[in-house]
Amino acid sequence: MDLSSLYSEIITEHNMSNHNKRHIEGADVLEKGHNPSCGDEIELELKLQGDLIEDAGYTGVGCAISQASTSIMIDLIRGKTLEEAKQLIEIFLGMIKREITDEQELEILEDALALRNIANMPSRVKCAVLAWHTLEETIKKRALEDKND
Amino acid sequence: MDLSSLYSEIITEHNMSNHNKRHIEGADVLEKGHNPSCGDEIELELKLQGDLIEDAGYTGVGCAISQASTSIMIDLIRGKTLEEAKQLIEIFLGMIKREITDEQELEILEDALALRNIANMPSRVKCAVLAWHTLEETIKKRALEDKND
Amino acid sequence: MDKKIRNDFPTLDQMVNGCRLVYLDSAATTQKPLSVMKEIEDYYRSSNANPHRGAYSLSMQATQIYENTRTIIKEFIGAGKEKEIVFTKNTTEALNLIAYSYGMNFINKGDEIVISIAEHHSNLVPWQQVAKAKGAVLKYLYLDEEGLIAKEEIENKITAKTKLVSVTQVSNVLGTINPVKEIIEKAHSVGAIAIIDAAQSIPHQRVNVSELDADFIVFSGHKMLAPMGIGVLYGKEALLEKMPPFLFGGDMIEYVTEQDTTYAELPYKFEGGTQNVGGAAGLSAAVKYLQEFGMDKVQAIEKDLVCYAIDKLSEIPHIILYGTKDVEKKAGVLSFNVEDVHPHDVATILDSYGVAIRAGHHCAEPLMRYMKVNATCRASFYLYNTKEDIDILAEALADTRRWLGYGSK
Amino acid sequence: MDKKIRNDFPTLDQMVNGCRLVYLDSAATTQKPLSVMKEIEDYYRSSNANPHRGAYSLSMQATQIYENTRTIIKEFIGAGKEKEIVFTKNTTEALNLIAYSYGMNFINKGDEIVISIAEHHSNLVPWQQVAKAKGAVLKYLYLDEEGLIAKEEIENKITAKTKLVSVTQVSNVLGTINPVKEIIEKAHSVGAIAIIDAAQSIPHQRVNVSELDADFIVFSGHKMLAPMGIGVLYGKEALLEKMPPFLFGGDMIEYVTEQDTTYAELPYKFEGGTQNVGGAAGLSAAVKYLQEFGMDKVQAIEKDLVCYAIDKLSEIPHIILYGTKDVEKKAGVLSFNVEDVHPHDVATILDSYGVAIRAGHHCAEPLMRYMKVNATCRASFYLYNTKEDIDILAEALADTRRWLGYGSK
Ligand SMILES: Cc1ncc(COP(=O)(O)O)c(C=O)c1O
Ligand SMILES: Cc1ncc(COP(=O)(O)O)c(C=O)c1O
Repeated sequence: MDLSSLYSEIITEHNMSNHNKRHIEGADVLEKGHNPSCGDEIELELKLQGDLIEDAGYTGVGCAISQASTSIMIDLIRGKTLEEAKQLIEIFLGMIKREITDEQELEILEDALALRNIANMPSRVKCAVLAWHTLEETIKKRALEDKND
Repeated sequence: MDLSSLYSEIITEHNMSNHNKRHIEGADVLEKGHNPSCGDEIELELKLQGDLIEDAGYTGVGCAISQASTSIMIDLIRGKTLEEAKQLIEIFLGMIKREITDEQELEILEDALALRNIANMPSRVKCAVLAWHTLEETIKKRALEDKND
Repeated sequence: MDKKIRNDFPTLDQMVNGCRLVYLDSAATTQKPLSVMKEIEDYYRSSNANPHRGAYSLSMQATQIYENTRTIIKEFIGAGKEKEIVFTKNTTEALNLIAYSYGMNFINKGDEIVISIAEHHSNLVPWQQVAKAKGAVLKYLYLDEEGLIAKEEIENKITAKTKLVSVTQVSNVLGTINPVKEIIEKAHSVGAIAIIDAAQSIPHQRVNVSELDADFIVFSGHKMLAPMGIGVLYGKEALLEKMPPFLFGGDMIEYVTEQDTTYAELPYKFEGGTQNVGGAAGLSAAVKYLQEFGMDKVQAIEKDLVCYAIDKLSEIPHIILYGTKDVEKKAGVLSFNVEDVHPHDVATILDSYGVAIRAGHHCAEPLMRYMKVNATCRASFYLYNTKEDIDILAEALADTRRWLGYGSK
Repeated sequence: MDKKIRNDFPTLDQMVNGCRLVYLDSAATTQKPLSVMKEIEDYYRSSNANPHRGAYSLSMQATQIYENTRTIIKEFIGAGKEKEIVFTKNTTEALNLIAYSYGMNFINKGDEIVISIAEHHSNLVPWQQVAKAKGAVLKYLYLDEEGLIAKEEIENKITAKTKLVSVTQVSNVLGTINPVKEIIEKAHSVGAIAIIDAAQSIPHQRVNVSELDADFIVFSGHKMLAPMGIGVLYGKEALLEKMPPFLFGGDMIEYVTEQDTTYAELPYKFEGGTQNVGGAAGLSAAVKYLQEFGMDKVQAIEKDLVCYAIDKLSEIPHIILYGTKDVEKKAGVLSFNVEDVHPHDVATILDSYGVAIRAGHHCAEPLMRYMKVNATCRASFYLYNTKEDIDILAEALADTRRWLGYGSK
């Protein structure tokens, strides 16, 4: 394992910069995610306008990988629709599982590409995917609610 | 292990001859002994006159070693006092545990000497001592009863 | 060819009491091939660590070995998901886990539990406990003359009141193969769950849990070439999900506060404490050995041997064979007695010929009582046994009575 | 000399991520000496059989190996009788055995159970279960600043209502040595029983159960050079006698009828199912290794190492050490954090230097919460560790923050 490819500049900067680590005023969605085996815990906050993610932030504790991954994800989904976010999640998880390897398809992930090498570290995969699974959960719930409405 | 020293003539004859395998009319003492791991079960019957073992017999099932050992013991204690029987038990168990090795001291065991080699076969020791432990139990109980009288 | 198999099992290559060891007690525990011993040693030599707990390389390796064994087992028994495979220390623990966690929580007063009279104590005493604690009724499927569970018995005993049925697929005393598929179907038709004790079947024949549709299946590694100290509980996800944990402690929790705990997801919920990774490594090598050997071939060899043994032993005077002689209904386990000679004496005498058989009640006392015997001798076969082994057994058996003074020595 | 010890542990002689392996996670599980691996292999190669059940030579050998290990353990911990030694699969099973068999039967509504806040989940979650099931109260002994249990805490918390006290002798997080003798005395003075979790003490120091007068003592083989899958429960005869069995099945019975069972004598009553004889063989070799090495020397080496480590780590900026620095009150376990770096990242970074430490809650979440940390890093030492190991740890630690962008790399 190459440590510098794991703790790349993108990761360490997202980990240190707390620009997405904040409460979102008037958030419509709060979703907790946790990873009991590591103790990582995050709370995702989304402000929606219809299907559009107007703003997003998170609070919580965790390792650099989970914190950076959360922050990167938030940068990526801000301003996107839930549908677009869903697609990003799929591609991201596909990248981590090595099911998607096509460079062009992955391009859309932007900074999140920095987490690509995590696939080599089974013990840290859970950290990288925590935020993404949490968002996925939220989107699923909303879809269900919409159906029931 | 030498099979012929284990299944010596004394043992096989006691095993086949059922002269002690019988109920004792007017028995004063009935004591069950069992060896769950083997399934050996005997019931010892004693007819006493005071402290004297007037007659003894047994019923039950078990391997040749336990059956022969029981029969040999009964031959040995018939006509002896409980005190003498107690001493015989001690010497017999001492022989099996290899704590008593003095030939002269062991002589008193007569036919029971045939069980000497059982000490080499840990898995069969239990069979050889079953009847003796059962008798020991009886004598202990009687001593207790006498005290309480 | 036989020789080649035996080369894999160094334990068999030894002298006992001056004779070549003839090991005929594989139903109690099997010998281990070199590949299993090597896998255990390799694990301890290069990958040993506490799994699931470390973020360092060794611990990741240990985790991978452990989880990989789970996948191997899943595929070997045709289960659907890894999370349906729980490791235990043996069959006994697996059955107790079900009894404590399912039985004590989902069996109620007046419910009926049905087992067969041929159960091993491990699949019997736990159900007595559940029945007593919950006020349920423990009912038995009895056997016909051949030692088989008849259709009518299944039809009559498994009723609307039945909530749990637990039977062995192969009797460890008689070797009889029970109609478990029919029993499971009948259990399901009345809304009961069905547990299969596969301790004597999975090592010897192809078993597919999905085809059987069993709710739980249990077996022991040590009876299938693997080391002692590792066993398997297969359970359907929906059932395992609704059951509370059994052993509480490290690694089976989600969150612990001073007064409360939430539990990890399947299968970890049921795997409290440090698991036997060395045992899992050995188990994976054992399954690999069996797969490469071929389960069909294992079964064919055993059928061949039991056929031959029945013929051989039938020729010897004063030998009583128990159970069916129809080898289509029988695995490689043979119970017998020698007239006038107690099974323990038979075992001792055979041992002096180097032949290892088991004598006693085989942890199946109710079956013994039902068969009206105190104990039996049992010879059981595995892929490493040969006809020559049975010849030696037969020769020694022919001498047995003489040692005890019957006939001339 | 150090070199000579390390020769016994081939696992340590490997490269991880291009660096020499520095194994500092012995509190999770220890590496195994060659003599232990050899004993396991020897067992499977020449004596493997199901013990207690056979009247043939191999089975007698297996029985002897198994029972001999019991005697070795009895002597190692200074117990009075073989029948007070019960084999389990690990500490977790041993504690659950006590909780199910003693706790569920002898703890009543309103009774108090006292444990410390530093307990491993295995000595905590089972007591939550007992407290909930029986309506008892679970109370905690808290720690002072140094991480120690103060005298007043013992005096105040253990009262006339207390029926059961269970504490760890050495904390697996802080390495602090608890005043178990005082705790046991206090427990007995109020008529409570005292359980000692010795998983982190018996491998590292002389422990004499008779001197301590503990009612139960539990520990795991895998944390003391032995293979995984074997653990020990010591219990006083009078207590074990009055407790019902825990795992029901083969070998733990006296008589079984269709509806009733009577149980075998101690210790067999608690050893249902086929036991891990290979594990027992390995455990006996492990104890022999420790005895020949000398437990005093083990303790001296660890004290030396922990002293050195405290000094070394204190020199590194941004390192927070937890628990007392008084090595008289501390075993070879060191918890710490690197400011701004999550323990998991520390572990990953150290791993790239070949250094294996553990990061997380160490199965002691209530302690983490009490200490107001989410997780810690933990380095733990054993007889095979050296000062050089600690030098490498310290060097790697000094780099850690830079990898995450704090300071210049
Ligand atoms: C203090 C303490 N108690 C109990 C345990 C549980 O031991 P095991 O996982 O071997 O059951 C451990 C180790 O993990 C421990 O450190
Ligand atoms: C049919 C059957 N069930 C259960 C068991 C118990 O297995 P173990 O002793 O490995 O727990 C055995 C073997 O002893 C068996 O033959």
